[in-house]
Amino acid sequence: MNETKKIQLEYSQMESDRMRLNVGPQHPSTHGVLRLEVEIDGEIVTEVIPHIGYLHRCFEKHCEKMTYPQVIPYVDRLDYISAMNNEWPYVMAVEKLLEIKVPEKVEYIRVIMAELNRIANHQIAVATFGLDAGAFTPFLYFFRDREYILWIMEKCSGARLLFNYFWIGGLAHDVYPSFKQEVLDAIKQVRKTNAEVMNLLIYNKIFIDRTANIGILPADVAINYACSGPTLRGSGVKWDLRKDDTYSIYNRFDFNIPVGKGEVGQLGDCWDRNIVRMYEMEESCKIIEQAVAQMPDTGDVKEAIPAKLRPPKGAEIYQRAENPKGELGFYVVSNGTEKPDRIKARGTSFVNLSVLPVISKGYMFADLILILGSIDIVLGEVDR
Amino acid sequence: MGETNFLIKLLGDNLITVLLISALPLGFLVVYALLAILGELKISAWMQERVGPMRTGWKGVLQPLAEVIKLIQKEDITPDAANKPLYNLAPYIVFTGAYAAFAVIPFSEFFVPSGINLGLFYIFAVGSIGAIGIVMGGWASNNKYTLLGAMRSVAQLISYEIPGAMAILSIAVLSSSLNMQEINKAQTGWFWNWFMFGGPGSYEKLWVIPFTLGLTLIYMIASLAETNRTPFDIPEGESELVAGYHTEYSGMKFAMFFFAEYANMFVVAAVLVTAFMGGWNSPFGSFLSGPLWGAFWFIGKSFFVIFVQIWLRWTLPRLRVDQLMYLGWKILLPVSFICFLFVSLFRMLN
Amino acid sequence: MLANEIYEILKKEFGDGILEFKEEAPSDPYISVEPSKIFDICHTLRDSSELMFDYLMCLSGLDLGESLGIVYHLYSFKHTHKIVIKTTVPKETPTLPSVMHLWRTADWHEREAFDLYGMIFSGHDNLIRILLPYDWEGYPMRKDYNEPEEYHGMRVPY
Amino acid sequence: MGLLNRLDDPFEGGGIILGKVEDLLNWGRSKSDWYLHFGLACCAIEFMALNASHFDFMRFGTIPRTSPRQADFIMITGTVTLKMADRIKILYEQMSEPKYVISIGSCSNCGGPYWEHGYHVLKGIDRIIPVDVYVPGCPPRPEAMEEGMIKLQKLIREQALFNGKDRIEELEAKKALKI
Repeated sequence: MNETKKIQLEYSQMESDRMRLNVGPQHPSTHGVLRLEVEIDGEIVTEVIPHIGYLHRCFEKHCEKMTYPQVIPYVDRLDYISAMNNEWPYVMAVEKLLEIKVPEKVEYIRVIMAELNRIANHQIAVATFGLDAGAFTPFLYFFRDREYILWIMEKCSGARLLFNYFWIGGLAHDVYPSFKQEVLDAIKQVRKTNAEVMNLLIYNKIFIDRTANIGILPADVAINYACSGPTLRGSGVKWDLRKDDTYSIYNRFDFNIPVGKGEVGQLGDCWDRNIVRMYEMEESCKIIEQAVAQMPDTGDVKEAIPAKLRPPKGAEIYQRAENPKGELGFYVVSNGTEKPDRIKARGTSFVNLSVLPVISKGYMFADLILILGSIDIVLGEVDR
Repeated sequence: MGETNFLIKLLGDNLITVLLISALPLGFLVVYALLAILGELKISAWMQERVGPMRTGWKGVLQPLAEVIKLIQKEDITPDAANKPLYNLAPYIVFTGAYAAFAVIPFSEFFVPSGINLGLFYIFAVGSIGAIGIVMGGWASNNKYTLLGAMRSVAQLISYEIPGAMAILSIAVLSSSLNMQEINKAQTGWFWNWFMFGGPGSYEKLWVIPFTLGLTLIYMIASLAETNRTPFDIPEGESELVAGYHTEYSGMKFAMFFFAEYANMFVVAAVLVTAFMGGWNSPFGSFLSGPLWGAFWFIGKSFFVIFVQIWLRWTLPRLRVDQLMYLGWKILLPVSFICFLFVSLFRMLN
Repeated sequence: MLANEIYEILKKEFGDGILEFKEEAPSDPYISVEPSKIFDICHTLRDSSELMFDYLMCLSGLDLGESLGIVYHLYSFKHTHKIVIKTTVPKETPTLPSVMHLWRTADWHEREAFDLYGMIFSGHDNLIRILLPYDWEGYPMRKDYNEPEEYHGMRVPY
Repeated sequence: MGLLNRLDDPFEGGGIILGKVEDLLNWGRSKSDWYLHFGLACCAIEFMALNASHFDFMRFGTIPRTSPRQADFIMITGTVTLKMADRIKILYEQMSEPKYVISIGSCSNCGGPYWEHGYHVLKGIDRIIPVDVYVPGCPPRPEAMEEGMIKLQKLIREQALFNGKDRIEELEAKKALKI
């Protein structure tokens, strides 16, 4: 395989006509409205220039015009696949500014919801990655299971996709009586499908041929580009904010951080990034099981919600949390009124996408699509 | 000429008969294409825990008909920058290539439009016409995606024709004929007389069975590549090339491409059935054999092969273009040569 | 390492380039510095063996009324400590050195700050708009920005 | 080929036979709708869910196409920004007649939550292309999108092809919008 790569590189240095191809913004596999300007030499990609901003919805401007609780729905719409995980760092940031202590029960529900949403996100990530490789059926298996998770969230929050469920100091609603049982049932289904997809897709010979040894991201480059989440862990860096910069109650749970090991190809290739997501789903299941067992039944989820929200003037905080895609941070600056002075969202996908031109050079055009899929971006978060 | 067509026997050798003989496969093709489209929709739905089209007629059986009625009405766009004569001609050439192959396909013992002695050779010859149409359409559209799709398609077709042809050549050696009717007749009897299982013969044929089975597999894989089906659908790989060589086509011209793809699927299935699976012979000796049963078995077996093609499409991911070439030139070709060598040895020693 | 120790190290090395250190709950502790020295300070922060800030978490622009602010949130994998570096530039001449060649991730962050606030990062390879169209006028995140009436023939306000 | 190339110049007269033909043609068009596979924002995720096994959009006879030339209708699923709007106009022009537009979600209907301060958001896709069906919601449930699809099928079935008064008016309205 290395030999092939060498031939590809030698070939790409030959004198020949190059073609500029415009991939997107309307293209089936750019995961939204990303536009890539690609220079190809035959089938070999020699240059990639991402053009973003086709979904720039002025999030930061809106934050300046809204009060603190009003920002939460806009936060949802950043990474719309994992809205619960988005709300959490923002809510935590404002809670820290106001120095609110969140009730125990709320913390547990937040953990369960965030981990469920992490599973839902990884299901979409792996499903669309398979779709990029041409496998359509696993996509539908994952989407079938994702519905079970969405039903739980819908029963709790009233919405299917964008929840507005985490409020500052509490939650919008308490959970319903059969919540714990349904969560455990959903996990059982998730595990069943994961085992099936492992056979059907992940260890499929064609799939390994397609995804191993392409898009290799070395660990030092990943850190220099500030990649995080499965993109960084796929390169073998054992770093997870839930353990390394722990927040909320994650120190009470026992779970592993899966990293890429270069099992079928080189360390840090597309297959490694993908398998990390598969293993992370299992870890999330473990966390949810422990959280469900420890969660107190009584308690008011709204008791700590402040009536008046005015953080001290000049106070500012950068709060980050482990989004399914990586580190999502909110930099909140207060000016003493009920509206924030400035909120900057450090979009995970925005940062992870910036590494694409580096890791996709010298591979084939078909690989470019897979490399993009393996980074798992959401354009709402890239463009904000 | 091989067998006289039964229509000629029935109606005499006149113009009406000739027209009828050429029109019957077309009629069959239309019905078959509609069935195959419906089958593709329904089988994929069934494999993915869906229901598929439901609201067009009973359980959606009229869906392909609606598609055709819609496609006839669609606007026919010719891009400004396209090379108009080539652009307009391409779909018809692709379809002609697929339809011409029907001339030698033996539907039953008594119906083959033209029983020429070089049947298999003819199929491989006209099968390559499609590639010309594809590259014409892809180039004339003046679009980078279609050009890439067309280039890939031609490279793929040429590479996979060789192992496919080697597989068929082995059958020609075994049956000592290129006439498709003769090949079918050589396989009369129970299903172990099929060339897939070494052809007719006694116990000494046992050691050639692995090679003939291998050749069947090789032809199956090569036929998938020739019809641009997953896992070899890179010329129209949706995830990278939008829609491949037919990106710019709309309306009825697109329908022609669509139609030709399904026709090609049937042609390769028919060749596979004829060469390896006994053609119109009943698998159970003389049980259920006869003129009409022959057509039944032939079409039934072909549909089974098409079902396998659809099944694979919805199960496997897609290969990359260099891996496809690697598979074609470095694995399938040597293996097919080895199989051919042993089959020839077997033939020589007997 | 705690924030005030980092401040001591920087103060020793850069003297006047370091303006202020502030640490009061609930805010994150920060060090504010001279804008012209930012590249050298960041270079020290990244490469000195006791600091080793190899991870730029976030780079944000701010509108502070008369001036524009840039905030760097840094993190070290090796020592697991954080620091916030702040600097301000005047609105009329918002120029400061780029840190793109220290942390490649700053490339897009700086382009975004240029796009939304109009800061000029000298030394940046490719300082063009990133989110907004290339022919957009004005810097929308500035507090005094007014929405355009029309863009390419499309009405912008509701 | 392409009977509807000349929708702007329909046949005069008509009658029972043409009426029946019209029914058949409309039936075919309404039951076989290929859509342009085009996701913009949050609604696109719900749209993916609609395509999946639980809701199964292909029940309605729809097939995703990736090329605008082969699509019958386009679903605008999500926020349209000004940078994107130019592209959508081009895409719409590339589609072959007869073509339809379904606007999914508040953002493409009217700007949605970004209506007031969204300096870079187009407040309603109908400012640039004509819309046939609006589906409200932020994001709409998959059931709501199915309802929108049924509405569109009904609309196609009731269209006049040969006496085409309504259609002419519609086309003139399109012309007035200068697209």
